[in-house]
Amino acid sequence: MTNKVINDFSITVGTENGSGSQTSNLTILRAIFKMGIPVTGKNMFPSNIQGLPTWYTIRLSKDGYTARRDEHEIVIAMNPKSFARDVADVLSGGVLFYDDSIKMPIERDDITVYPMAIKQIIKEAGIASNLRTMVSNMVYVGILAEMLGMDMDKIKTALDFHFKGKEKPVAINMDVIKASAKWAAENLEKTDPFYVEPMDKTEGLIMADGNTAAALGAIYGGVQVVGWYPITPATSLVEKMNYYLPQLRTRKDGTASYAIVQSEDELAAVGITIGGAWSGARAMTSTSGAGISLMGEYVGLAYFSEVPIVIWNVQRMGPSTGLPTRTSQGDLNQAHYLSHGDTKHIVLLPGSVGECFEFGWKAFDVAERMQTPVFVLSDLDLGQNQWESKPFEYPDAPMDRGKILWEEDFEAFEAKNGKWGRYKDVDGDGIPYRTVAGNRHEGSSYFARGTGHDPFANYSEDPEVYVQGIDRLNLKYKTARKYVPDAIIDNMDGAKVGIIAYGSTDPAIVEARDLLLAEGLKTDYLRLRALPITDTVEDFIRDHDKIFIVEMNQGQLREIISLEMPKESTKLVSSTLNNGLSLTAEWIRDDILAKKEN
Amino acid sequence: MTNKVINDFSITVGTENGSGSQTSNLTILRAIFKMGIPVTGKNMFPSNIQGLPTWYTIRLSKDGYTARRDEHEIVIAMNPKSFARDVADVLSGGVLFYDDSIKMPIERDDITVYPMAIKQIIKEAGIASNLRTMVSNMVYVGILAEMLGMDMDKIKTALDFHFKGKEKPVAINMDVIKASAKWAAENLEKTDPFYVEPMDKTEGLIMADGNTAAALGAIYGGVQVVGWYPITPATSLVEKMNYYLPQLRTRKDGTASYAIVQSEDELAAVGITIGGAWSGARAMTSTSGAGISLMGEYVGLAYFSEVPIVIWNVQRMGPSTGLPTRTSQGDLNQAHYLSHGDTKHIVLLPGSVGECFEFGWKAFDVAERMQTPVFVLSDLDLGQNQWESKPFEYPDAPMDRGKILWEEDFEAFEAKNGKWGRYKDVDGDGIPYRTVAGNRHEGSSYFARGTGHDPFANYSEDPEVYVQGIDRLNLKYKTARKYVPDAIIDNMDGAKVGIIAYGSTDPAIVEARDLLLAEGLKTDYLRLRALPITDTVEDFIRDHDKIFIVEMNQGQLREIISLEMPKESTKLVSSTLNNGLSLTAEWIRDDILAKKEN
Amino acid sequence: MARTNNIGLTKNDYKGAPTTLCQGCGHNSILSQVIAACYEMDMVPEDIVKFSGIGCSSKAPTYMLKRSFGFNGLHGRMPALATGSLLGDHTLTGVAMSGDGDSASIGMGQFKHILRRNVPLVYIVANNGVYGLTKGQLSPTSEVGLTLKKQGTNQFEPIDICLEAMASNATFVARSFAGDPKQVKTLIKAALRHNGTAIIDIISPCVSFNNQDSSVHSYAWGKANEFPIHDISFIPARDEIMVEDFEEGTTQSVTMHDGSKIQLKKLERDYDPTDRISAVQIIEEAKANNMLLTGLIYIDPDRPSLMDILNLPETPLNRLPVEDLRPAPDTIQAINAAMF
Amino acid sequence: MARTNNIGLTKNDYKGAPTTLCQGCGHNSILSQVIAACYEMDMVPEDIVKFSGIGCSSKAPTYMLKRSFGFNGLHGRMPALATGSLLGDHTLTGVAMSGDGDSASIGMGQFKHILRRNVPLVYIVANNGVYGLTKGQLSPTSEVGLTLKKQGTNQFEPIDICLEAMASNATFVARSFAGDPKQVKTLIKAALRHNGTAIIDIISPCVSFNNQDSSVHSYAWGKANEFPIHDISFIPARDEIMVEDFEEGTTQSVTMHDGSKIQLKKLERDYDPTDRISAVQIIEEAKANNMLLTGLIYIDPDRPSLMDILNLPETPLNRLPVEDLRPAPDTIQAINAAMF
Ligand SMILES: Cc1ncc(C[n+]2csc(CCOP(=O)(O)OP(=O)(O)O)c2C)c(N)n1
Ligand SMILES: Cc1ncc(C[n+]2csc(CCOP(=O)(O)OP(=O)(O)O)c2C)c(N)n1
Ligand code: SF4
Ligand code: SF4
Ligand SMILES: [Mg+2]
Ligand SMILES: [Mg+2]
Repeated sequence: MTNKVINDFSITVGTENGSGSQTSNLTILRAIFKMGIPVTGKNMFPSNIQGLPTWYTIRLSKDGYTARRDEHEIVIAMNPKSFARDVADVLSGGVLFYDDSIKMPIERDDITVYPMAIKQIIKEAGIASNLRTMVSNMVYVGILAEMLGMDMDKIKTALDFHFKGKEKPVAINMDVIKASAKWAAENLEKTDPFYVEPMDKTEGLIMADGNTAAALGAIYGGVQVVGWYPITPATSLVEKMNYYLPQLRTRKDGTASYAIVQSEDELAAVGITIGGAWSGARAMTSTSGAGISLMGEYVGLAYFSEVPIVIWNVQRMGPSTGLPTRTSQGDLNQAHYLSHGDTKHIVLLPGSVGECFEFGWKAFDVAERMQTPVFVLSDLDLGQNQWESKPFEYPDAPMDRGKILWEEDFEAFEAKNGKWGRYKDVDGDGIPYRTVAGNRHEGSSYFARGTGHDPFANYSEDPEVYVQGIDRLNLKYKTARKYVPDAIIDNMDGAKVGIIAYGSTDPAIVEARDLLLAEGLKTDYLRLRALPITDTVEDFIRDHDKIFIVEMNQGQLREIISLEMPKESTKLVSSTLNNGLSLTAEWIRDDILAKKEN
Repeated sequence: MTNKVINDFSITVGTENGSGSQTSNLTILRAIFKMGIPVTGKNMFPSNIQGLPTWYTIRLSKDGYTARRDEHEIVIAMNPKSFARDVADVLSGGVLFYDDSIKMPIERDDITVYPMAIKQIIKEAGIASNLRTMVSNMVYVGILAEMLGMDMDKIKTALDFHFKGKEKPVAINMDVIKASAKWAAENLEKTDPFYVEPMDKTEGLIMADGNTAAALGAIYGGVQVVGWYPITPATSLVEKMNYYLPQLRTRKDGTASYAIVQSEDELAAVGITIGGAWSGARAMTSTSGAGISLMGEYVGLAYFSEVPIVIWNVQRMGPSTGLPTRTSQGDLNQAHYLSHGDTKHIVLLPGSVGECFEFGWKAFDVAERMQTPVFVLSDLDLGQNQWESKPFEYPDAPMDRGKILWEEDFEAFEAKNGKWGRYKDVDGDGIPYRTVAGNRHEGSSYFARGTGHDPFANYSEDPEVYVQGIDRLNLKYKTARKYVPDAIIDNMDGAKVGIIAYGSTDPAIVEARDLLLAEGLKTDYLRLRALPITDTVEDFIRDHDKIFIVEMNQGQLREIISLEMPKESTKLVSSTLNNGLSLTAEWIRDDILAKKEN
Repeated sequence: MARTNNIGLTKNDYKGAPTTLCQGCGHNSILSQVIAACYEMDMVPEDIVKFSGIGCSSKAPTYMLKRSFGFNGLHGRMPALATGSLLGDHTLTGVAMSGDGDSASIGMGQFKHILRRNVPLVYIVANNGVYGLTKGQLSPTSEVGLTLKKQGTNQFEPIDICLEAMASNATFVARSFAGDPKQVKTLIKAALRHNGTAIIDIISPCVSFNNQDSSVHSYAWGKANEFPIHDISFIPARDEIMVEDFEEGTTQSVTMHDGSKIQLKKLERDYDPTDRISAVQIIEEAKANNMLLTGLIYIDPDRPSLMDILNLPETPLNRLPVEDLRPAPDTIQAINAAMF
Repeated sequence: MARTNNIGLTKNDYKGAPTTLCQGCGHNSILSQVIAACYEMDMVPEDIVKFSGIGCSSKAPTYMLKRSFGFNGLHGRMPALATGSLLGDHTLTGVAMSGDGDSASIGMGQFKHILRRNVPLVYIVANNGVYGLTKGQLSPTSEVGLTLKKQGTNQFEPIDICLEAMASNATFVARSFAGDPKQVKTLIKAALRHNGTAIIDIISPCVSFNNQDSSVHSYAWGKANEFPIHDISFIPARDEIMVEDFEEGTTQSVTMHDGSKIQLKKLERDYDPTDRISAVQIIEEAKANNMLLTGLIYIDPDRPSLMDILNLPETPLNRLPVEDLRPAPDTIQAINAAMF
């Protein structure tokens, strides 16, 4: 037997979707997490409800790397439909666990193979026949636990969490797990090198998905009006709001401080959102792909009439319906420019579950401050998978409601600034003062519209009035640079090469930089967190000879930056892969090395 | 009296919309045209039906310049609501004609002023009282004709045309015109220098608007299925189709070779278009602004499932509803990238009424050849105003139906290329062979979808299959460079500076180049006619030190070219104005001169 | 001195910018009746909020109630905007103006779904059977056989706004005629007090593009073929109801959410607008017989509105204090603990 | 050897890819009946074209009629795609499958407007009162009181697909139940011969998210509450109609456009599906009484379809020769002369 490999390998489980295996996989993930081992789990599922092959990959990394890996040391093969592929996928020197009722050839002599007597174990465990299918996936949890040396108490903790402390299902599942572990101890002889051992690297951390984080962030950001329409992978964002809002935002008198409407489609969803924001409520919607395309016209209206809305796009693979259960960053360009007639929008780019929470509330502050739509671009990987995270931090700043005038503000405002006009630039920053429907002050009202208007919101077709209006909008967009979350830079001493990335690729970049360092290439890293780009970004680009822009699309950020900084554009190199899977550190390393000398 | 000014000035008529003045204005325009004088007319109208100020400008240019000018030597002021402004707008040394029932001060001593006794003339002409308002606008036609020396026969010709030869209205209007001319001869003393005199510069030319030309072009291109929804300024495109199709495309048996459906909205319009094209009919839609934004999702589907549709966008001012009766080029970027998830489209850019006709048919050839949506970007100025044009030319090439397989083609195809697959790249140009619904050959059918698919149109979530598919689409887009209308270049000996422009700005560019030459600046001119850009464009850019890209938006073409040619991007200078009015040569000259040294 | 209403405002306080619609356009008479109704009901203009889509009809809100907020949204997508805005401040009274193209064509989906949600809103469809603003195309409410200049003859069955509203379980469905200003005004008054979406389909002739005498959306046709199903009057809640208030001949009285009453006097036939089945029947009948039946076709004053269902506080959302918007700092521990 | 039909095809020739829908999903039984109907009607698979939107229901076309062209379009926007495609080749028979979310929510506008145009299309709404593919949200056809796991309890009045179809003057309106395969099949056969849009609203239980016995879209509820309004049978045109063909008890027979006949046998009550008023009434009644009334609710076999109105040639548009597409060279002079 070779040297032990401890806490540093990947496990992939191949099952059928709709078979309940998700509970088993999360149990493994959570138990490992509670053992203090850095761990990450990725779900690769088909776009249907039941019966198709689906995979779940768990990566343990004692060094704390949480990006996806392409390789799996351990494969648990439960699905005859994907069996051949699953067997082939085991890394040489790795391990295959498989359901022994699958009678298919296993032609590999470079791996360890453990059959699992699933049916027999379930039967012997005395599980009532109506529950058998439900719990049969727990067998591999037990066997794996035994063979890797997982802590049974932590498994119990994971199950308690999953079943919200309900004793009966926990007990049934624990029984199966224990029986399976026992069966493994009695029937399988360990000949592989893979082990888990407790560490202390997850202490103080939580596990959460980005959509839950975003929902909670929005709740702490005071979200009030939400129009939405279900679409994978954005659905759970609002569903989590529905779950947490009653407990966090019910008023003392029992009424709701919010209104969520599942609308008939995305055109209505964004319309409701705009209406709510126009009346001064904090309003948002959440969607993906097709949903954003449908919102184009309405977003143009919000832009031109300057209504502060927040739109979450939990990105999936396009074009069109694309691969709706796969992750991508393909909508950056669209978010930046959405709608006809020369529009440009603010885009926030959360790079972690923690930032999903943070931008969840901050997006409202930016939107209301800037009086314009703000897009927040998450993705399926960030939104739906479980990530380790620092605990969510309570907002460190009071709400910024921006330049809003209520009844009591009018007198002082007009005394100082003269007659108020909805679209008048008073402060020279392009941001006017707004009133909202419901303000009862005589003279606070105005007529909002998508047509040309003057500073007093009167209809106008005058060419000069039009141009002045657009100039102010452009000035406002410049002002936004001061209000969006700034980029975060991590430098290595003596690096000449820079990497720019954003969103869910962060863990892969972090790891890739270590890999590149091992190849002798030092890199500085700027993680972009918003558009428009800030001075920080411009300086970073100017300060480096060559910049790799890593993204999961065809090079959209490189395009956007090129336009902002044409003089620097030739040193921007795209490193892109967009195949539905989150990037791996190895791929980034190889791609950057290959392009280094060009 | 100063020297005579002959055939080289502008006339602006200020009236109320819905008052029937359009007939009078067109009569003047056409009569001048028939006198052989290069002439152009621009309508500046409000976004309502009746009662608001509206202006019509006619420019006569013996040198053949047909761009809009900002200055008006002659103003005809018929509307009290815009009277003050109209008076102020007369160029110093110019002429004001006004309805003498407007009793408002005229405080100018640098112009010639002619009151027009409209009411009196109408009354004396013995016009039945129910027709008086209708024909009262003809008075200024008559007076103007007399004072400028217009040819009465040509006026009659214009009226004959307008009233499609109906004698009665022609007679009534001619009577008023003659009476008015007589009144002018008797009551007004000519003290201004402006005259029209016959020339021969319009011989062999026609006058038409771009929407009519596009409609006819599409008809000669074999248009068959049209889904559309009314929107200014695109409406008349399909309405003209409705007008001409019965006479040009009724089959011998009396049935229609086409199907036009006014749908419930633009989402349906483009859906119908895609359905028609997918069945192998030549299909198009036509819209503007908001309509395009609504089509985003469906265009993504057509792109990804590779359905050849044609979308005309007769552009108006955005963002949002913007200035719906003003012209712009603000949707270039949108057309190029429309939809989510990294899409890129072919865009044709007609620069004249003749090209509206030409691209009317050619767009189908490009779409079917490339199996992808093709946008054709016209604008309000090109689409709705009357332009001098060479006669429409019958298509100089047979229809290109692209790589389409019918029942009889299958055997030979498969013998040569193996099993057919809808998305298989057989020729290495990225363009697969398509079959269309209705093909009865067994094995010709496939299931089209917006989701991931393999070369045989089977559903696939496989990352590699996906990437291969996208790579092929990108290759196909490269291939398109060979099939789109190439740019047209006009060089001046020894010029170092280039101008790139497209669409309706062409006359202004042509004139501006002469003005620049007069200032000592020689320019070469590339008129872009399509995206993707071709080798011609790349060479032109490489060959010049500095390139001005003139457009009516915020610099969208400059952005697109910068991305294609990052190395050259710093020499691209934007010269843009987007205020709803078509560009003037003077503005372009001044802007280029101002930016020349930067 | 100008006459004032009970809250001291003149009619002028309810007016808007000068109309830019055509002279004689039915929409102008409708908007006058909105002005009159609000004036007579002593509405505080600041308590009203206006919505519209795109079209000549949708321009109307600019020409009324200048002291109210208003939003001229997108073609066919006004209902969503109104829904969101009224959620933001449900103490406002929403007044919306739409067209037949705006609501029955591009807006069909939103029209139906705002009814499903029963969002409190006076929803007027100024129905001229034509697209006015885009200069005379056929609309989904154009009758079979209608011939328009550039369009030819319509051969598709028209959509009936009221029948559509009934199919979607609307709680207030009325039809009227711009040439019958008194009825229009009364219906608007009742609609202003309805706790739900109040659809008023008003035949509103387009004098520029669809006013031939033979057209069912013309003045002439309307004048000749209007049959009111009852004589309707409205008694606001604050006016104490005395026996005398029951006008002679009143056959039915419907009590609104706020205590206001709609009184109906029988004309030719008995008609009970609280009965769904007869409402559907009478619409079908009118359709079959080519009659312009006008009046309150259906009302259900009691179905909960969206605001009721969402359990909104008395204070509107847009005025809630920050304590109601941001959970207290101590809650964050529990949330983090609830993760894993 | 496998059994064949009159044109020599086996049932297998009508099948599609293996289903990836859940075991027991109502949509699976519907698609089996489409297969059976086409097989029994001796349809040439190449003469059929399939359409759908997005949803579990909209996946169904993949699992049937593999030899036919098909287009899985956008969520809610199938009708436009089908309209265009059938205009491109109107000799094809269109079969469309949609869901309640697809047609009654995002697709409401297109659903209504394809009916207005009467585009010949078998339009099946596989109605499970829930969003299946996105995992269990409330749909506009969910009943008041329906409680779903992540969604809480529905409080909005459900949309009735058949009533909506009637309001929009549909020419073929039927309701059925996936648990009643025989009726489903017969209705599909009739729909295949209808010269217009044939709406079949089929209650199709979602076993994963909405199959509680109390739910009106469940198998249990359907089994317990289905009341066929008649016993329906279909006789294709080619089968010569003999007197004997009139099955015993036939009370009414409707002749389709192509000569096929629908025969109706009376069950509990008299019902005439060619009468609009009773159709609307029976739907309202069923609604009021919480019954799953199934059968052919309404039919008008004679109203012209879009293809009739557009005066299309016998040869489909996609096969017209180039002479029909490009006017002759000599026409261009006249056109240029007609400019100015
Ligand atoms: C998305 C979109 N498509 C088309 C238009 C153009 N448009 C403006 S108004 C209108 C129709 C208006 O008809 P209707 O609602 O009946 O109002 P009316 O003018 O007759 O009162 C159309 C098609 C638009 N503004 N937006
Ligand atoms: C524009 C758009 N929005 C949202 C979605 C996500 N989506 C896919 S299917 C579906 C609902 C399907 O429900 P239904 O039509 O009832 O079909 P079922 O799955 O219940 O058969 C939704 C919301 C989408 N595909 N496209
Ligand atoms: S065009 Fe018709 S609808 Fe529009 S304002 Fe004029 S009369 Fe009214
Ligand atoms: S989720 Fe429901 S609708 Fe979808 S396949 Fe499964 S049972 Fe059918
Ligand atoms: Mg209208
Ligand atoms: Mg459903």
